[in-house]
Amino acid sequence: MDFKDTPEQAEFRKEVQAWLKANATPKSKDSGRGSQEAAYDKAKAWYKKVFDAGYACPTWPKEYGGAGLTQIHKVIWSQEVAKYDEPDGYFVIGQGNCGPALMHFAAEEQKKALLPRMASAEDVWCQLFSEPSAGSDVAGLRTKAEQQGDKWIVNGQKIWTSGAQHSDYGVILCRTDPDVSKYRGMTMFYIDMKQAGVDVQPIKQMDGGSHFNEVFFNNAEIPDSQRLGEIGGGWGAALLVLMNERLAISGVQPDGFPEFFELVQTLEIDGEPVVNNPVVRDRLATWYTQHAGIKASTNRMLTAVAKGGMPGAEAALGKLVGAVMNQDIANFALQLMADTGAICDEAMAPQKAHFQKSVLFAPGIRLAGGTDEVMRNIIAEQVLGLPQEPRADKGMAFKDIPSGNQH
Amino acid sequence: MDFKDTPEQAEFRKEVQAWLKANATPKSKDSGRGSQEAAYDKAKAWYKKVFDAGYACPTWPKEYGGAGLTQIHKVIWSQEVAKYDEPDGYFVIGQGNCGPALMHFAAEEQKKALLPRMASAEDVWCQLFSEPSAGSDVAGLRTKAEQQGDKWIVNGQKIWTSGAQHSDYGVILCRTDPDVSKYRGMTMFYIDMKQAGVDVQPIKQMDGGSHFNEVFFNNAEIPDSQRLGEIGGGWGAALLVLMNERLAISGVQPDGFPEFFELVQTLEIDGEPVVNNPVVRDRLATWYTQHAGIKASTNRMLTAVAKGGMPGAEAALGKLVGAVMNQDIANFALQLMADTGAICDEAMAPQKAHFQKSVLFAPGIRLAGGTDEVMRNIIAEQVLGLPQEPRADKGMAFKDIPSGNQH
Amino acid sequence: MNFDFSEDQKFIQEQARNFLSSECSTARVRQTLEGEQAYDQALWQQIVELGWPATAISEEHGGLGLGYLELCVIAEELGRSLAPVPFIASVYLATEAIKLAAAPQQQASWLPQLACGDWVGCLAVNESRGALRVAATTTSVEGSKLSGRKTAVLHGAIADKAIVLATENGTPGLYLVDLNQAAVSRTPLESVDPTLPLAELNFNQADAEKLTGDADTASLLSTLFDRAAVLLSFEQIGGCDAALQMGKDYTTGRYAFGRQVASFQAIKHKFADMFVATELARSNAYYGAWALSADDPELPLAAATARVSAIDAYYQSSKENIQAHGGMGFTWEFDCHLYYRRAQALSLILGGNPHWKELLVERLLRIKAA
Amino acid sequence: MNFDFSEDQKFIQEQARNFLSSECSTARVRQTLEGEQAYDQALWQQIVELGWPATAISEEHGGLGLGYLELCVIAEELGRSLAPVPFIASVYLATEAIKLAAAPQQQASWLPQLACGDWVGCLAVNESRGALRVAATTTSVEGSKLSGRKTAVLHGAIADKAIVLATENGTPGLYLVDLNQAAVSRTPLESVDPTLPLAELNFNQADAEKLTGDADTASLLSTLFDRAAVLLSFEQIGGCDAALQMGKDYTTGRYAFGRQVASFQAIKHKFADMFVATELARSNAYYGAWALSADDPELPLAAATARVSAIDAYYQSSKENIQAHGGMGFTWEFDCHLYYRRAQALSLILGGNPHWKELLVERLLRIKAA
Repeated sequence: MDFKDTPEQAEFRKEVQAWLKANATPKSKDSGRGSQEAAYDKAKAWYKKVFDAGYACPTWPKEYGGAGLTQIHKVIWSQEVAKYDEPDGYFVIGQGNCGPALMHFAAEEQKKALLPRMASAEDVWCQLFSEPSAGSDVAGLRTKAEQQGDKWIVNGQKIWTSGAQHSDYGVILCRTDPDVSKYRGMTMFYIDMKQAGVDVQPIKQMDGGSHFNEVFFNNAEIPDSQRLGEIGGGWGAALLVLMNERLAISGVQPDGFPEFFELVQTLEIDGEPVVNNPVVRDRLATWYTQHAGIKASTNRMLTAVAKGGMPGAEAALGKLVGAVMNQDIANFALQLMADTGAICDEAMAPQKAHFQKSVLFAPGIRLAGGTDEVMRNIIAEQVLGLPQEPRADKGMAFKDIPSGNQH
Repeated sequence: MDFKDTPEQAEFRKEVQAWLKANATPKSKDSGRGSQEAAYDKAKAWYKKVFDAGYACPTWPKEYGGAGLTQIHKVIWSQEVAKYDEPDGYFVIGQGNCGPALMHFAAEEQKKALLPRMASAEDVWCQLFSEPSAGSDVAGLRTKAEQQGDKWIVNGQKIWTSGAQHSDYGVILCRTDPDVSKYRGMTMFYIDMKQAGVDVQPIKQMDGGSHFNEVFFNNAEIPDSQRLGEIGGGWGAALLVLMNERLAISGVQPDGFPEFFELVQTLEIDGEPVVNNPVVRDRLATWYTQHAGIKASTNRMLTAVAKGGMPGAEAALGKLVGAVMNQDIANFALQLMADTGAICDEAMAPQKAHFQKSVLFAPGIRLAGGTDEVMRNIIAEQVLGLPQEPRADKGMAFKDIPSGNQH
Repeated sequence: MNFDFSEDQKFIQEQARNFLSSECSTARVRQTLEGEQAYDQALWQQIVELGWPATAISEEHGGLGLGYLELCVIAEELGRSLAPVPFIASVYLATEAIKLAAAPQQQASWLPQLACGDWVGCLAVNESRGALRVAATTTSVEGSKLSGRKTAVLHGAIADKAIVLATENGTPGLYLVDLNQAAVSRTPLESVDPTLPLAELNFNQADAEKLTGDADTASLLSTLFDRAAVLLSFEQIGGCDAALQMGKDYTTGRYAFGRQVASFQAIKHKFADMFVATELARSNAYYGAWALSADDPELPLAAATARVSAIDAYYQSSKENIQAHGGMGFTWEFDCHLYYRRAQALSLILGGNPHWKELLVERLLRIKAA
Repeated sequence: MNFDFSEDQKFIQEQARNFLSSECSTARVRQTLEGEQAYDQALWQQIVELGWPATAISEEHGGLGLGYLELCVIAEELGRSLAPVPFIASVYLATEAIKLAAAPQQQASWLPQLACGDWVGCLAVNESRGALRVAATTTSVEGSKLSGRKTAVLHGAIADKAIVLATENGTPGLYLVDLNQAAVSRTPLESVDPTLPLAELNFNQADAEKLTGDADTASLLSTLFDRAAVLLSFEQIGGCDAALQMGKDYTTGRYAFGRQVASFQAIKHKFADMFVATELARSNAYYGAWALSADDPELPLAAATARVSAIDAYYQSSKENIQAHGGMGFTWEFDCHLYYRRAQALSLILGGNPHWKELLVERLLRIKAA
């Protein structure tokens, strides 16, 4: 066990630090949550720079535009870039979810053609799984793809698609056979998002922002050559993608602690920093143990992956714990400010109103990428091996499954 | 809305106060949790005195040995007697659960004969529902009663029977038809506990005490005249009993707050009462809102009952909230004492080691009379009207229901 | 002993509920949420015509001469319907402040005006972060001219007059200030719940009339906050009920894995916990209502207890209602966030939860000591 | 960077687990629980023969010259098996105290004895309620005679020698005291976990030898507690694992409503939460283990973090394991309470959770300031 760098890792870190110092934008004091849209072009330019320097997708093979390094190198990169005001993990869904899917299922020439452009963020990718009637029950999806000769015709609607408005391609899961049981009737493809028949509509969130989209497919076309895996084999392919997603987010998802730690040291009430309040210290201790625990758990997981293991469902715990504490921290922060806590003006509220914004964004974090409840199911069934619920839709043909008021 | 007595109630309270002053044993400072066994004879003698004075079972009709008063009078009685070191609610299961069942189902001459002796605690009653393989799923019980002419032969085992060792009679739920679905094959009786064929064995609890028993029935006999309700109508009868049980316990169940409030004011660390510690005050506030909320909720419920309503499933909330906070309070109290918190000697630990004993007894309170999880199901289904789980045993004959490793 | 509202009070509540369910749909609340108006003036007018602001004002002062219990049941319905009106600011705070702090002749002239809605009042006391500290007040008065800055003033941008906390020769007092005079500038503040908007008020030598009752300012403010805390707790439990109902309806109609979402234990137990928290808060609110109506010495403890459990219950109910909705709960389109925003706003005015928990303990110990 | 134990360390752990699962069944633990013996002397002898007490003692002092990482994996197995032996008292506390506080020649004579189990040691520092306060020590030494009273001494009733905190001319120090002399009287105390028994020790002019290393007593005690906190956190996560496994096995085999109890979401999510708490605690423990083995400046923070999350995780896991068992979990017959009692005992020694949370925050702020 060694939490410090090996000489080779230390070397790599020095090299990364030097490059960042020369190329990255320093953090500005208390920089609040920026809008994703605004950061987009900046992010693309930044990624191209990173790619040209050879640091993009550190764990990918060189021939696909990666650096051919280990998960540990990726951690080192993330730790260092986090010290700068540059987006890391901005294209995490494409590079974290879609990339591995292509590597696993696409033809060699497709990988050679597509992956480097994905790594450099010249092409942006999104993931098209969730639907209005298929959230926690992803396999309940209804968007159908019908084969016509050597292409597929797609009709239906996807939802909660991050970055769809910017995307060139998307990895999409479609219902290709409604007459077999729901898990057996799906197929995975990648689709050209810029074609006619694909309509992207932003979703206005409860916090007023629009990080997510609805995507409507109206006779959109996919050549069969863009099928990923077997016809009817979509669910297995999707599980692989989701597994990589959990690993990808477990590092980058906010848990609210660093901002809270800054707040309690700077916010003064009665001329005293609130960190001197024992009740605040009590919460601080509990949240720090969770914050530190998530970080160390993620690193243990990466060690396992670096040793050749698969990312396990344990990754779900970082998502579960971080999302809940993030919301409670934001709520507690506002309570400390009392009456003025309700003021959202960036100019007046501490840290550019980070906590006021966070209170309103936090509920989404508990839902996106799998709800708290889904995370607990995953841990219970996939990690602890506990029995599934008796399945009401077991063995039914998809078209016969009760679906209530779905819209 | 009036939280104070009406003149008539104030009159009754004065009368009760006077009688108690003359007849009841005053509380001794920090009296710890006594053993139920030891208190038993004292309790019987005390109840006889209460009965002779006309205060026993205040809400029962006079002809059945009650005082013919309202739930509110019962509350007044409980409030006043609680100031003395006398057991109240000691025979709560007999008087609270079995009594109403008799009143509802027994023949008039049986009521006249049995209820007054129950009210005076000359006869002690217990309730025989739970079984080793039928806990949360009470209706899964297997103790069978087979009809032979005008009597029933009982074989099987009950468990978690409070006071069975002292009981003269018990209200028992038996399987009388294993070939119909589980809810339709049960019948309720009352049984003579002193007969041969009834064997009571105390259960040693994790805290070392023995408040509960296992009861074994080996060809025990019940005359058909002691049947309560229709053959096969046992489940409906049982629900009525359980409804009354929740009302009965929701008043008397400990939530740990009063003892904790005493502790924080008397326990000194560094020569300072721990109540000056803001972290303690933070917990104290939260637990007080729950403690006060349970008390006020119970009183609201009693008001509804006094106005002629049925005790609703809302009663489950007092049990749920009180049991959980009782355990967390005990744990927190030990944490405050730090190293010495593990010392259980009555002579050394505060309040005669109340919290050390409570830590070890608390888990039982979360289980007895319905687990936390059962309470949440009751609230979700019976109060909020949410749909039941899909039932794996639906429509099956009882004998065909999967039962795993039951013993 | 009777731990329930009377039939008359329940009738008033039913009337209020019926009126608001037809006149104050969430669609209408959204007109204010989305900034089409600073508050719902038309609804406020209807509410004035129904006489709700006059509920707890004596008949001699042109009120209905009903009591606080009647005001509590109305509060529950205003909370349930998220009514975007200055009821808290003008009724619970300004009107009650005048009842507590104004001299008889002042009450005689102002209360009738408030009873018939001649003007909308608000309370301007906070100057800095954290709960109010009377001693730290810097706003001051000299020769009936008031100067200073107040922040987080509820409905301060649209009220006609404010009750302002200020010191004169070092002694704190309350002053009635007309907000439509040139010496007053107001800045609306972006608020977590735009339907309960806050404002910053700047006073520069503004004409002010001292409330010249003889109660001590610090202690009357404490009583004022206790009264408001009880009334707010009813608005909060009304909101809890609405959020729980919304979650139940949606998950009962929605299916996943071939069954109703509401049939999953994770969801059922979530709702059970919401119900439990709400029921405890409701019972504590009832106790507070009684102590308020009876002006019982237990009011301070009862008010703090009602407030702390109502804050906890509404936070839990509003956030878990979002959670039970899944992704749709996070959309602007669904109403879940209206309750969540309201829960935040109601929990923060009068000082947040940690402040009231500390008050609760102080008061609990004081009673024990007594 | 490598956030895992080495293959060698995992092998040691596997050996330890195999040995304990065959030699330390819960049936055997119950012999101590039920008072047939004050501790499991036979098991302790086997453990001594396996050299576990010598793990972190250098070879020059007759130890195995392995490190703290090896001791951590052994600790996890001792916690998993609830071994009723004085390993904490003699190894984590007495031995480490000597390594920190004794002079070279004292270490040279005592450590070999501890390495081969010649005597069982314990640590006697607490005198009153609450976490240890060195400054409040009243036990004192004059002319190498020690007098005073110590309480809550882990395994104090059966240990041969104690490391005692006492003051001499007002300066605190640690003293080695033979407990089998007439000037020492010991009273076993009824303890929440009889398999980790406590005792009161009374010293009346007892012969005592000062530990004459040059470290400051208060700061070395702080380091001693940090080391022990990390080692205890491994015993705690071992216990968490065992409790979770027990609950899974029982509810998977038990049926209610015609299906496995473990298939109900309320139970599955309960176990998921137990797993999550345990996994966070494990990761924090690993970090503590590294800081301990590397004698890293982050040890104080890492130790406090590991301890707080291990205390929380074991309380939750042991109590919810009882809950998942239903009524049978509350019986003496079932083993659930063995873990619950152990969770309590392990959380209270070295000062309970609130004490360690405060330490954590102090240290977090100190690092931030640095």
